[in-house]
Amino acid sequence: MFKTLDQFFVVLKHQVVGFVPAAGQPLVSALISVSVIPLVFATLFAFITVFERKGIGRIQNRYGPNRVGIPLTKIRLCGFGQFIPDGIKSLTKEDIVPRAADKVVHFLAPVVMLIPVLLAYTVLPFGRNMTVTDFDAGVLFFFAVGGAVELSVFMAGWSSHNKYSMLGAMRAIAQMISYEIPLILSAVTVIMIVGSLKLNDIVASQNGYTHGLAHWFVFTPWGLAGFILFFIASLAESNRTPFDLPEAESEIIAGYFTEYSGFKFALFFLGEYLGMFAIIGLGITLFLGGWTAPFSFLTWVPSYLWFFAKLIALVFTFIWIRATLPRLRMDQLMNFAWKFMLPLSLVNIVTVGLWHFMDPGPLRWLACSALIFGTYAILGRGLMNHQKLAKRIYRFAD
Amino acid sequence: MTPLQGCLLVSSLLFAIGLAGAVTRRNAILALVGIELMLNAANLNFIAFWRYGAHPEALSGMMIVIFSIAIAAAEAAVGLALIIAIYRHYRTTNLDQMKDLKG
Amino acid sequence: MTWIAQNLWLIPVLPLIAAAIIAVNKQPQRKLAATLAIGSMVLAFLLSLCAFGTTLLHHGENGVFREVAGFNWFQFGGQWLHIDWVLDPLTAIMLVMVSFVSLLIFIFSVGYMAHDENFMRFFCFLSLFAAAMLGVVIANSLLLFFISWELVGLTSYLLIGFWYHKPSAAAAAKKAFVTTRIGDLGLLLGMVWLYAETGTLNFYAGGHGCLEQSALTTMVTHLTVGGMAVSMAIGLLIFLGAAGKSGQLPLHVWLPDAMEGPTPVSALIHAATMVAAGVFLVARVYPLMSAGGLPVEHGVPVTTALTVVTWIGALTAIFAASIAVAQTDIKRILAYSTVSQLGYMMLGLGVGGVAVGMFHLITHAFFKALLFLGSGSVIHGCHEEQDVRKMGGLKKFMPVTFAAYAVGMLALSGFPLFFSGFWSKDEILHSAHNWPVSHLPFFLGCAGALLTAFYMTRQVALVFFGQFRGGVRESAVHSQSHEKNKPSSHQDSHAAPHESPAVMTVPLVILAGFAILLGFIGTPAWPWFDGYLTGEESKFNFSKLIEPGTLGLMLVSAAIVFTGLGLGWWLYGKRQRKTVAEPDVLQAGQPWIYSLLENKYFVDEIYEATIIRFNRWAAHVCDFLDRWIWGGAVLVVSCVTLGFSWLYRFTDEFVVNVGFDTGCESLREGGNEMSRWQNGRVQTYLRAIGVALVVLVLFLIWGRKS
Amino acid sequence: MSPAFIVIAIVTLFAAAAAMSLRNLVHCALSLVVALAGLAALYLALDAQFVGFVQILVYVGAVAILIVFAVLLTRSDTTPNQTVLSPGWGIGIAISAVVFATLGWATLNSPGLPKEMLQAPETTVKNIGDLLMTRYVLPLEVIGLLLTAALIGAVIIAMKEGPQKANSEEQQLKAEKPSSPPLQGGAR
Repeated sequence: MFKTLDQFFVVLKHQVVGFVPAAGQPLVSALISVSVIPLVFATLFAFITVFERKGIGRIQNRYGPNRVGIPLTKIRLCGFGQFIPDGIKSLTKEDIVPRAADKVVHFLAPVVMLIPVLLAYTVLPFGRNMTVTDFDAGVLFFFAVGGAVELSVFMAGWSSHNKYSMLGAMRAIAQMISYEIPLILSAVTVIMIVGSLKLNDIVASQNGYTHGLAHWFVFTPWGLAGFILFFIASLAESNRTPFDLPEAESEIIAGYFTEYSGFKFALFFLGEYLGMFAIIGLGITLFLGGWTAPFSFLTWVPSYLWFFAKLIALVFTFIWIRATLPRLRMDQLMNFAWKFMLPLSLVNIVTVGLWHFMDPGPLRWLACSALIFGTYAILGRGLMNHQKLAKRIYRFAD
Repeated sequence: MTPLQGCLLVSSLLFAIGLAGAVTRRNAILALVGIELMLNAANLNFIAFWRYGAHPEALSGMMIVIFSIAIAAAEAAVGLALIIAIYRHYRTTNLDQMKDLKG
Repeated sequence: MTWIAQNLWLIPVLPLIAAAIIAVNKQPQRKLAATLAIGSMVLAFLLSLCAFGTTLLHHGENGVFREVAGFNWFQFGGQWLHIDWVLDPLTAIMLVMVSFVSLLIFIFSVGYMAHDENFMRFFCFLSLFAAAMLGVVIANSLLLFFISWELVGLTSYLLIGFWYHKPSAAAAAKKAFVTTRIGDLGLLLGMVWLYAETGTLNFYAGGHGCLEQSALTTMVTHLTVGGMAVSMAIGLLIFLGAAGKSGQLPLHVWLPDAMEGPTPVSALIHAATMVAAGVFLVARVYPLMSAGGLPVEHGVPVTTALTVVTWIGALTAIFAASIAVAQTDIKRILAYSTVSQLGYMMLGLGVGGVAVGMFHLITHAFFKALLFLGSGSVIHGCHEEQDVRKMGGLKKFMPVTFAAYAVGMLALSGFPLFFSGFWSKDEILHSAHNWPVSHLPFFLGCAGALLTAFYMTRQVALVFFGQFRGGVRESAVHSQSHEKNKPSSHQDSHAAPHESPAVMTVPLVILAGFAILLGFIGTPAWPWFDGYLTGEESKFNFSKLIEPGTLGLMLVSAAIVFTGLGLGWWLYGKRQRKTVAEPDVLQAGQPWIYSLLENKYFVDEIYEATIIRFNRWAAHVCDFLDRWIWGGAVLVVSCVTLGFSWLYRFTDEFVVNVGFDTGCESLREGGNEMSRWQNGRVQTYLRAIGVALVVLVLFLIWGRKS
Repeated sequence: MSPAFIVIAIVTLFAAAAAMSLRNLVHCALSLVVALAGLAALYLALDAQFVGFVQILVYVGAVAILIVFAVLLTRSDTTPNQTVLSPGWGIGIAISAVVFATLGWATLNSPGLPKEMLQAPETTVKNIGDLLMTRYVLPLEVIGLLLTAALIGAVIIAMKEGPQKANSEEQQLKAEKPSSPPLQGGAR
């Protein structure tokens, strides 16, 4: 019974495809999966926006949105209908394009933002047998299409001829590129262990239990370090606090989409959140065992539920961090990327090599953890020493 | 016309476009872009010959393309850095103005 | 191999190091210099004592104790050149003597040179000299010997010319250097010849050194020009060197002039040690000298070389003694007496063998150093006055000096029984007396002894008795002493002379003690020294002393000495001269003899008239040759060269240059042509590349087709 | 010769032509990106999946950004009002035309070209990696060295020249910071 529940959507899709003639079957199946993904994640996005607002409200000790429920009824699901008026507002808003702007690029930017993000979902395994296309080089594909986001950011910043947008775009690109390196390097550790770029293989290699505990990579020293690195890098990749300089209202007005409004702004917003979900999904797949259950006695729960549970948990962590941590300065951000994350992830790769070649046992654990934590301590101390409590020096652009 | 010849034609046309751009545009960056295009045309050639060649399982063409892509990346980085340095020196990126050796 | 024989080299090296350190230090550090020099000397002296003790320890066991150590210096051709040193009684006794006398003289000169501003230089030279002298003493290879020998010559040159601002001093230094060079030429020749004959320069090398039986026999049997043995020829050559160094007859002229140097130098170098080096050399190569001689009944063989040595020594003794009679400069008198004593030593070597000569050398070293230091003290006390006529009556001014000086004088003139000079000289006379060849040397020696006693009495009488005559010219002397920039020890110019400080008198007293005591190690009754050198036991028997030959001879020489003393006292002591200007007694009596003696037999003038003039003439001839003959030849050659260079220049300017110019011109034009293509425009190059690509492809295609 | 191939080829060529001929440099860069993406698609169509992804990753992700940054740093992102063509551009066009003619002619009637493509070979990432680690390990090392050298060299070259030129303009302030991360992107 749980089996059917687990494979419910797969079976359903097969049924639907079964109706059409054999010629168009691959096309139809592709269409189905391609159309399902935006729907699901758009809904998730809508839900998450309200969730975020309410959660931040709770953390900051105020009410979030708590009025709007289902329209035209008296039901107010403690404000969880809030996304409907928001959506309507943003879709019906007037779309202003500056006169000086480069019209074509200004229009193309949000599209270019959205398409690669949606493409990235095609390789994520949402559940058992629930992957759209399982590329042999899935991880590579993910990162490749992820690279296009920076381009869209640049297009947005440049096309609206506005120095704040330009600066925001510059900052965003610099930040994304800098943090993409630790991101990829920490993913490389998993690839080294699994020996394949195929995401399903990665999940399968984590799908096993000893003493009831799953073989998630996060339960190994290098996996833990890699996961933390990946997590921080994904924070920066998706321009979330504390790395949200490029689009923070108080920094430069709203970064690269200052000149956007209405539908395009909504697209950017959507793109941001979908990108965040995608990266979190990749993180789950790489380190948190994808759709597998943490404990052997919980395997009866349907796999996609596990995936989305982990997804929402991590998103909540993002929100939590956003409500908690202050924002970094630009130079601090860069220093952190190049002087802390990069060396640590490189050391992490070395550690994985060690892990691979030492035979299992407590000694292996001890050596790897010692290596990682030693490096961490040294680098951390170095950064701390680097910026001692001293009078801040203001550097002005000459 | 066999598909291989199609590929080759496309690549040679790409090459010609790149060459034309590199030769005619005044801006140094665009000359660099043209060179990149020529490189990519060569890559396309390699891929095509690997795919239609006698021994696709040897993967040699693919290897060469991977290496050449890496080299192209390095070349682009250094070339653009050079262009920036030259720009700082001459205040221009015009190819026909940066012709004297000492400035 | 005893430890000390291994490390004998330390003895000369210590003063050398001291000299080096003093030389590199910055100038006015008198205390450091004196401490270094004296300290190193003390160490050297202790080591010498240790060596001496070693020889005493091994004395009498299987012949002469002799140990050789050394190292290989460098290799030329097939064979190694050794630097060796030898430890045998001869070396040991010389070592002790040299280091001890030098030590005392160093101490003395601390006081004497106290006010010279070149104090450090002086001590540097002194230490260097001591090092060289000790090197001479320990040398086993003739080469090392020669090196040290030349170093000794150099330091003597430096020290004679120490006050180089005095022209006389500079001239004297030059004279000494040149004259000794003449002798050294002989030595060098002998050395080379010796090497050519025996193939080694080591004296003793366990059986095949050049002084040992095998080499000697070959040299004796091997004949050379005029049918004389090689050994003899080499011996004569080497003796020429020795004569030069220790002022034997033809080459003695430099020694009196050498008194221009500071008195300690005169005492150390020109009385005690360096001049003795010649004697020591002869003693060292004595086996060579005496090789092949037919042995006579007691001891000494007679060979041509030794005969020459004897005659030269005897002549020098009498000759110099006679000159000393008529000198007025206190140091010159001593200098001539030194020459004559050296003559005695040579005589002793010739007739009596090593022991006799060396014995006199040792004793003489002590009492002559004593005398010189005494004269130095006198000069110091009289404010740099050296003329005996301007002194007098110093007995009451400087009693210690007087006592010491008297002892030295008596020892020198050989006062019987109690003074070392008596015994050593007596031994010489004794062995000269029974020299089989001729008796003339004996008589010459006796005459010399007489004269010696006479002039020493004269000197002492003039200097110490009577009353002081120098007061009147005191101020003049004083100013004079100022103008030669050697500040006098007395800024307040009081007339009266004064006793010297303890640092000068104490060495005098010590030396005086030795001058008395040393005699008793070589009396006929107990010839310990002889035995020590020759290596057999010497036993005490008093009967030797009173056997007729010895006793008679002793009586004779005692009589001679007394005669001399009495004569001197009668002529000079009894009635003192009153003024400075008043002529000498002899001068009054025998004017032309006196002038002859006063002018030293005109030897310098003779040399001036003969050798030096010839030299000048030869120089003129060479100058003429150089100026006209060679000069002309060179002129012709240079003219030819000039002509050639003209030719070359012509071709260069009008043939080569033109060609090159045209070539370069065309090159430049070609460059211009090319540079129109090389115009820095990248895209031009790119186009060229494109064209080249097209051409290449076409070529490939048609190359394939055809 | 599948229709997809033809379409992608045409798009690519047009994008390349645009990249070479547009007046505004940023537009050129963007259309270059399109051209490169099209090339990646061509690779995919030729079953070279890995190379295609690598192409996208390197060119779209890094080189394009690099070029864009260079354009901005050299202040040439505004449309120039005078001509964008260097003198003697006619000759250049002619030469490239001749080149294309030669190559195309050589392509069209060269006899020995294989007619049909064989069965698509098994090209997993795994055996690419095996080859990289076994047969092509030396080139791999050399490439790594080259990339490091290029990275350092680019940083050195693009660095500020020193105090005497530091006061010139405020681009230089930005000149160091963004020019190093894109190089990293390139070196990936």
